[in-house]
This record gives sequence, C-alpha cells and structure tokens, in this order.
Amino acid sequence: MAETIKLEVTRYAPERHQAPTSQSFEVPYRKDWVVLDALNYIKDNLDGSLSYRWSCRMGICGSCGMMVNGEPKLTCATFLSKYAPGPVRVEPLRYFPVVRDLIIEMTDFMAKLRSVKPWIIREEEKPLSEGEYLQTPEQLDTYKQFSMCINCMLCYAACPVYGLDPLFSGPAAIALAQRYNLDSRDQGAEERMGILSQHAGIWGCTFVGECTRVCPKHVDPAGAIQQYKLTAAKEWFKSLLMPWGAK
Amino acid sequence: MDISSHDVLIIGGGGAGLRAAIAVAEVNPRLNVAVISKVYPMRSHTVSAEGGAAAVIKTGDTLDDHAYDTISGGDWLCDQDAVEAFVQEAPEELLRLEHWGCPWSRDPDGHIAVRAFGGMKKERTWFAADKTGFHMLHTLFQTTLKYTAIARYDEWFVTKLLVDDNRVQGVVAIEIMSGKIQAITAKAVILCTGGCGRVFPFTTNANIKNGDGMALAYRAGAPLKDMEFVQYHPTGLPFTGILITEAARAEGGYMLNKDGYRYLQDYNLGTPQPKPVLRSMELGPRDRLCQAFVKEMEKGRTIKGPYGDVVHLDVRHLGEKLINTKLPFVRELCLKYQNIDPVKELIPVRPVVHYMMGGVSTNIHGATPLAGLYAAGEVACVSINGANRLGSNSLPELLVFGARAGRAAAEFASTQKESNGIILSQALDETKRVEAQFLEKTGGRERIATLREEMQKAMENGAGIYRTHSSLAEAAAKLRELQERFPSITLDDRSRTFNTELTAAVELGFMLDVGEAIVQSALHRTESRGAHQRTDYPKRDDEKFLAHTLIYRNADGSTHGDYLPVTITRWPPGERVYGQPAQAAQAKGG
Amino acid sequence: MAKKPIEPFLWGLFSAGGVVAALLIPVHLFLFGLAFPLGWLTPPGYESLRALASHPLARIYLFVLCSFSLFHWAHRFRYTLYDGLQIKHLNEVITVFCYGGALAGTAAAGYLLWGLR
Amino acid sequence: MVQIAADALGCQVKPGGLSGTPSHTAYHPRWYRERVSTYWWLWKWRYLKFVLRELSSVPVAYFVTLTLVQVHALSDGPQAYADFQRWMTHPVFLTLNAISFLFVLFHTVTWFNLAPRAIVVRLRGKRVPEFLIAGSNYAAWLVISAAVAWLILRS
Ligand SMILES: Cc1cc2nc3c(=O)[nH]c(=O)nc-3n(C[C@H](O)[C@H](O)[C@H](O)COP(=O)(O)OP(=O)(O)OC[C@H]3O[C@@H](n4cnc5c(N)ncnc54)[C@H](O)[C@@H]3O)c2cc1C
Ligand code: SF4
Ligand code: F3S
Ligand code: FES
Repeated sequence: MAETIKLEVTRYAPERHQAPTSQSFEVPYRKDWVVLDALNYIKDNLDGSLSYRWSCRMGICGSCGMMVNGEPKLTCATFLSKYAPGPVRVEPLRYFPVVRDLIIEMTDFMAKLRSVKPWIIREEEKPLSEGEYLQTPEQLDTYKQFSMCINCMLCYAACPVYGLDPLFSGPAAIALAQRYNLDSRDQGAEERMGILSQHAGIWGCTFVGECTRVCPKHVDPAGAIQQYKLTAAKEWFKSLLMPWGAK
Repeated sequence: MDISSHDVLIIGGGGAGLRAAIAVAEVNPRLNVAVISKVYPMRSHTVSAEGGAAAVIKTGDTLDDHAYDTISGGDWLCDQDAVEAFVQEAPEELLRLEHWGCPWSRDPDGHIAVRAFGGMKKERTWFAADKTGFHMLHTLFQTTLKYTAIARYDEWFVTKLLVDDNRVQGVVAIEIMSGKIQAITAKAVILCTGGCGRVFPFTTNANIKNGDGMALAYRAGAPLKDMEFVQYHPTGLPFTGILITEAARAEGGYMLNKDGYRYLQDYNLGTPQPKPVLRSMELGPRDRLCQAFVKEMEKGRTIKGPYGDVVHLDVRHLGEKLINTKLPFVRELCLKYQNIDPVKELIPVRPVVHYMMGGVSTNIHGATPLAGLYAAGEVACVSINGANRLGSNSLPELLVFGARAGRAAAEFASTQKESNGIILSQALDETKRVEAQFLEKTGGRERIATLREEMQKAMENGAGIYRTHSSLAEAAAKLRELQERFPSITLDDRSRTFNTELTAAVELGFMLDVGEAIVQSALHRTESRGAHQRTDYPKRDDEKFLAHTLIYRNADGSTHGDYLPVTITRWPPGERVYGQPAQAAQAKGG
Repeated sequence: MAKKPIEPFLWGLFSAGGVVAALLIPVHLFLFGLAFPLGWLTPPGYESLRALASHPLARIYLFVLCSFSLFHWAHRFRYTLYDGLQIKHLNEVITVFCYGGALAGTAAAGYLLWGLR
Repeated sequence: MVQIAADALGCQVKPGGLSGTPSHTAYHPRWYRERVSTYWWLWKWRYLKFVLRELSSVPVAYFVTLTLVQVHALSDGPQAYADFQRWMTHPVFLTLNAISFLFVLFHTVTWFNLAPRAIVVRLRGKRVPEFLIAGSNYAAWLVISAAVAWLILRS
C-alpha cells in the first residue's frame, strides 16, 4: 500500500511568478485512482494552494481538462496506472492563457460558442399547443454525434491552428454550429453560414484531425468542419451556376 | 468596492437557474436579469442526470396517475396543490425544451419516446439516451445565449445574501478569477444553487453541491423545510459515488456479501430465483436495499475496502455479450472511472447519498417567506417530493418551478424601487469578514479537509440511512464542535487569483450549517416516513407528523423548529404496505 | 451581386485537385518516373505516345490533371507556409506566389497541350 | 439611491452589465500566454505526419512540372523526347521521382482515409460506415490506375 507515484504539476502565481514552473509531489498510487484523485490528494493533504477546476468526476461536466504527459485529457477519466511508474506531468491546457496553476482562461472559447448562434432559429415558432416537432430517429441520428460536446476544450488544446491563430473559431464551436444546422427543426443554416464561412471560421482549419482524436465524447469536430466546408463550397458553386436562384 | 445592480439576480446556472432566467426575460424583456454561478453554467450538476424526466404525454396516462405516483411515493408528505400544478405544467415545459432543440429520444414515427422508470405506474419518462440532464442543460444554456437581456457572472461565488428592511436586496460575491469581492444588488433574488450531497461522505453529487443556497437562505433568516429527508441510492461506486443504474440488477445482477452470499434473502425480500423477479430480492425497493446493507454491515458481513465497507454487485454470470448490449453504460463507467471490468470483476457498491428532498421553504410560486427571495430546483422545497422523491421528477421540477419562480420574481421586481443604500455597509462588512477570516488570517491550524472529513463521517454515522435519538444527538454534538473549530482553519493559499481553497473554506462553512439543519430536523421528527427511518420510532405517525418540519436559525446561531401542515386536496393518506402498488411507487428513480 | 467570398471556390479547387492527384498521379509517376527509366517496363514508342497524348480527350484529361493538381498544391502549400513557418504577415506575397504559380502553370499547360501535334 | 450611498462609501456603481460577460471579467491579473514555437510540428510525431501530408503537395507540383516538360518534349519531336527520357534515367531524377512517388502515395492514402469524414453518405437513414466509403475509393483508384496503365502500355 506504500506504493507512490510522482506528479509533476505546473505552478503559476501571476502575482509572484514570471513564468510557470513545475513542482513535484509524491502521491499514493492506487489502481482506481485517476489523475484528478491525485490532485485532490495533493490539495487536501500536501498543498492546499494548488488550483484546478473539477466537479463531476464522471466525465460529463467538462471542467477537468488538462495536459497529462503532453496530451489533452479529462483528468477524471485518466488513470494513474496508465502512466506507472511515473512521473506524470500535469500542465494546464495548451494554447490557452494560464491564469494560475492549472487554470486557463476560457472567455474566448465562450464568446466563440455564442458567436455561431447555437440555438434553434426558425422563421416561425410553432405554438406549444400543437405539440412537438416530429423528428424521426434517423433525423435525430444526423446531428446526435455533434450534440455530445461537453465543452471540455481538449480539442482546442490539440489544434495547432488554434494555437497559431487565436481568431480561429475552433473545432467545438464549429461542430456545435453543425449540430444545429443538421437538426431538422432548425432553419438557421444560412445565418450561420455567413459567420462561419469567414476566414477565421471553417477555412482556417487545415484538417490536422487532432481535435477528433483527443475528443473524449467522440464528437468528431474535424468531420463536422470538413462537412461544413463541403456544404459551403457546394453552395458557392450552386449560386455561381444559378445566381438568380440564390437568395 | 464595485457594485453592479440588476432587477432580478439568479444564483445558480443549473437547470433551474437557466429556466428562471429565460422566464424573466420572456415575461418582461425590459427587466435586467443576471445569472451568477460559481462554475460556468454548463458545468452545473444538472449535467450528470442520466435517467430522464417525467411528464404525461402518451394517451392512456393521466395527470392524476402522475400525481398519485408522486404523492404515494412521497409517503403523503407532498403538498398536493403543488403536485397538481407540477404534473399539469411538466408536459408543456418538456415540450418547450423540445422546441428549443433538446434531442429527446424518439419513436420511429417521430414522436417523443417515453420509458418506464422506478415508481411510475405508467411509462412517462422522457429521455435523451442516457444523458438526459446533459442534453437538457446544454439546450437551456445555448438557448439563454440568444437572449441579450440575460447577463452572466460566470465563476462568481456568492457568500452572503444582503437583507435589509426585511427584504433581500442583493448579494455579496467573489469573482473567483480575480479575487475581487463585490456587492451585486437586485430587486429580487432567486436561489437555484442545487443540492447538498457533499455533506455526506459517499454521494453521487458533484464537488459543487455543498448546499450553498440553503445555508445562504438559512443565515438570512428564511426557514429550511423537511431537511431530514435525504435520499440514498443502493448501488453507488465507493469513493467516486458514481451511480450504477438499477438496470444492472434488473438484468439479473446479484448483490453479494463478503461470503458471496445473496444476503437480501435474509431481509424479507423473497428467495433467490434463477431469473430476476420484479419487486423481490435485488429488485426490491431502493430504501429496503439500503437498509439491508446497514444491517449486513452491523453483522460484520460486508467487505472492508480502502474507502469503507462495501458489498459486491456481481454481473459476471450475465456474460460479456449481454453486458455489452444491455448494460454498455455500466461497463463504460466502471472501466473509465473506476478501472474495473464488470465482465471479469465484482463491482464494489454501497448506498450513496443521491438527492435532498428538503430545502428552502417556498410556496408554489417559488417565493420564500423572506420578501424578495425566491428559490427553485433542488435547493428549494416546494414540497412535491415529500418524504421521498420519485425518480425522474426532479428534472421537470427544475423547469416547472424554475419558470414559476422566474415569473414571480419578475413581477415582484417590477413593483420594487431600487434597493436602499444601507446594504452597502453590510457588503463592506462581509468583504472584511471574508478577508479577515480567510485571506489575511494569522494563526489557526485546522485543515479544511480534516474538518470536512469529520463532518461527513459524523453525518453518515448519525444521520444516515437509519437514525436514532442518540446517533443524531451525537452528530449534533460533533457538528457543534466542528462549528467551534471552524474559525481556526487556516489556508495555504492567500492569493487573490483563482483561490479555490478560499471557496472550499466558505463551502465548508455552508455545509456545517446545512448539516446542522438536517440533524436538528431529524431529531424533531420522532417517526419513520419515506427516507427518514428512525429505529427508535419505526412507525409512521400521521397524527403528529403529517406536517413539514421547518427549521430556523436564530441570530445567536442556535436553531428552532416549527411545523407546517401538509396540503391535502384529493388523495387522503394511504397505508404503505409492502407488495402493494403504493410500495412499488416507493422505488425511487436515478 | 454582393461580394462573394473566394475561400469556398479555392477550397473547391483544392479538393478537386486532391481527388485528381490521389487517383491519377501515382500511376503516372510510377510509369514515367520509375518503371520506364529503370527498364522494368517497355515504354511506348515516341509516335504512339504522341498520338495518344494529342487525342482531344487526352488533352482535356491532361489539362484537368495539371491544373487541378496545381491548385491543390497552391492551397496546401499556402497553409503550410502560414502554419509551419508562422509567416502570416507575408500573406500577400504567399498568396500571389501560390495561386499565381497555379495560374501560370495552368496557362502553360493550356498553351502546351493546345500546341501538341 | 444606490448611487448616493455608493458615493458616500467611495464605491463605483456599474449599471447592470449587458449580455456577453466582458464587463465582469475585464478585471484580470496577468495571464501567462505561451508563444507557439515555429517548430511546433516537431513536438509530436502526429504533428510531423500532418506537415508531411501537407508537404506532399510539393511533389504533386513537381509531377505537374515534369509532365509539362514531357508534353513539351513530345511536341518538339523525337529527339527532344529521347533527351527527356535520358534525363529521367539520371540518378538525381530517379531519386526525386522515387521520393515523390512515396509522397504521392502518402497523399493518396491519407486523402482516401479522410475523405469519408467530410462526405457523409446515408442509405435508408443510416450512415454508411467510413471503411466502406474508403474501401470504394481504393477500389476506384485501382480500377482507374489499371485503365490508365493499360492505355499507356497498349499504345
Ligand atoms: C448522478 C445523478 C443522476 C440524476 N438523475 C436524475 C434523473 O434521471 N432524473 C431526475 O429527474 N433527476 C435526476 N437527478 C437529480 C437532478 O439532476 C438534480 O436534482 C438537479 O439537476 C438539480 O438542478 P439544479 O438546477 O437545482 O442545481 P444544479 O444543476 O446543481 O446547479 C446549481 C448551480 O448553482 C450554482 N451555485 C451553487 N452555489 C453557488 C454559490 N455559492 N455561488 C454562486 N453559484 C452557486 C452552481 O454553480 C450551479 O450553477 C440526478 C442527480 C444525480 C446526482
Ligand atoms: S468537441 Fe470533444 S474535445 Fe472538443 S470541447 Fe467538445 S467534447 Fe471536448
Ligand atoms: S485539429 Fe484543428 S485544424 Fe481542423 S481538423 Fe481539428 S480543427
Ligand atoms: S470532473 Fe467533470 S469532466 Fe472531469
């Protein structure tokens, strides 16, 4: 039971440090412990000043994303045993500004989410008294995958394009737009196209594909973006061929 | 000090808070409404609800059926006018969510699909695969983005309600990112801060569920109602508290003690049969399963694990194929978050705290007795859950009463003048308190984690599945002691930037108050009803206790209790006899 | 008509070029670049090859192959320069170089194939 | 009223923030922002693979140039074409061609593997699995390559 494992954790206090440094901690090594449990152990027993975000510990709230040995991971779903005998390097999500220790700044991401208008847009609302919009399981299936995003931002931390160009809307925001575009109840595709078809929208993506690989919820944002590009290109050529028909 | 002001301020960005915000924005778009939340709204705990949301939509089902299931499930402690309003409005609320884009699961013809859920006589649980709460919360959150009138304070932590003139006029909050402490004034405040599972050591609840709102209201002078009713779920993973659904048992999983013996047969729960039989053995009602666990533990027949006693849930005999097709999520949870493969290994499980029936006392419009203060969601007790919540009633409750509270608060705010200035000095006092007590304090040596663990253990031992006068008295004494030690806690972290130790300290203070309210309420109720089981008073006592407990906090920190009659409209209290339909209704949902 | 963004058009060409290149270049490059020079296969004679290449369909085929492939290159290379070397500030130069190159190559292909007898 | 009291206490009152959030988070301490290195693509094998995939476009351009030179030689007469053929046997060109060929193959494989992600085909409401689409791409590739080779070798 005396087995331990070493964690190398990024520390940064903006009031005192010029740049982040790394601090080592020895924590108990247990088969059922995830990286987050080790961080909680540190906070409870070794150093209460370690800051990081977490809540659900079941991979659904999306708050515990960090870099573990250089890979973006949900720390509540990443076992220590995967990295035994250690050490395990825990750093804040890459490409985001670091506020403190393992905390990153995410208002940019939130603004991007909002910018793609992720809500049902309709010309005419159906009154509640007329019941639900019918939607077959097949229609549901067309967008379901893109609705599974927990906003954990691992995909941003994996996407070099976001790292190089902070204006890039990024994988999760575009996947979310596509989620609504493909929803049979929605009529806002055109409105969103105007936003996403700008340079910082879909065209910034060069299909690195890392976003999809690291996504813990199998959202496939890379697929969403390429599908969106295809649609945008089709629309473009269509309106070229039939300029009078285009609205 | 900076101050900002709003017409309506909503504390909490979970299902209830977001629904309330939209309600305010729709009732009166000129009102200035803000949502303040200690985590980004889509991180709120509503996100982890799996099972579903109940509302009558299919033919063959009636509102009365839903009401009856709810009331009998709640052991007749529900206010029946509230339940009637609830079942009436639940369908339209869920439909509205459908119109906002919630990806509800569908029948092949495109209509909403519903499924059966524990305690419901009819199939009426709407679901979005096994991620209902997740989809509801994200749909709500994304929909609020459309309303420019809704301002948000993300990652702001409320430490105090500002009350003056017997009216709630705002809050003091910490901007976690910067450590700035400031007042936010409002003409009406709605509490939507969720439950308090973290008061107990083993819980399905997330790290953020610390009963903040209950303590805020309690300290401000509002009464808490029915706090003794804490719901347990029999099969949670130890340590993480992750929920293993009833389905694992419905498919034929066994509950085994340390000798590999199906111990439930010793507790009047039937005899082992080759195939699972409804309402017998592993499929008995949840509270009975929890109680059997305690008895087994007392007999020393549970397994000692690193995180306390457990029993085993065994699904190995079902085979990999069945597990993969019928219980994929169970396997995924075990593999991904506990490093256990149920195909090959026994799953350690134990009863875990799941839901708080009690909360801030409100009427059916979400108004608390304190003017200007409203509450909705798990933090509130409108009294539709009574002594025991029915599974899948909580999610629709967030919507129905979130919306009601939003409308009521909007109306109230429209009639109020700006808040008065006296509260600002209160706000300055609170700022000084937080700074002096935590950030700038010298001396003291108690660690937050130590106090928290002692509190959780005291709650489990004293106010757990079974309570007695002496166990409760012991817990009360321990909580007193912890309250006295609390002022000497010391923080390692004195930074102003994202100081999560500071918020944990304030949360610990909240939890101690809430724990006290639970214990005191449980002491007062000398009967057994629903989730409140007293071994020294094993009988339900309608004569004395067909009433809600109210608990108040006095200015000196002591408490006093009171009772409020239960509103009965059409369903007179019935007997709950095991094996009767009423008993089936007792099985609670996930 | 409102100003149309050019990005979808360029991306369309890039994709078409990608498909063409993926389907056709390997076999061409293998035959003319490796198999014939190394004597693994006997190359066709000058006359018959010229006859084949000057067939109108073949000219169109070669034109499409060359032009689309060049636009494929232009797009990819432009982004590689952006991201790989972080020289986005040279945007104009890069754009002119890449798409200009593709346009010039296309013109050359048209001229050569037109003149093929 | 608030304003008056606030003045008295030396506070600053902000009107209720509008949507968005920035007004509430404008108060920030210093953040640490790491500059992405120019050599980021050397960090990880997968990034490098990506850059190599993108660089496969250079051999594509090289091939086009080669082809245009070949066409030019064809139209200049047998002598010019023979010269062209001779160059091709030079080790420099052979090496270039071999490397380019590998790159182009890499392009083909990655392109076909990734294409199904962009193109969603649905049959009777069900998404056709990616490997089927990729598989049919490969099949088409083989058929077309064979046809082209046959046309060239036959002449
Ligand atoms: C694992 C699990 C499964 C469940 N499954 C079901 C189910 O299938 N069906 C069902 O009906 N119910 C289910 N429930 C119950 C249901 O999910 C909850 O009761 C409900 O989600 C509570 O929602 P809420 O809006 O009241 O609070 P929450 O969603 O918990 O939100 C609380 C909000 O308050 C904020 N907050 C709290 N304190 C402060 C503070 N001091 N300052 C600022 N902000 C603060 C938080 O940031 C958060 O935004 C389940 C519960 C759990 C734990
Ligand atoms: S797309 Fe995947 S990785 Fe990106 S934020 Fe959503 S869940 Fe996380
Ligand atoms: S990693 Fe980035 S470049 Fe595109 S495919 Fe994903 S967004
Ligand atoms: S803690 Fe919620 S996703 Fe990890």
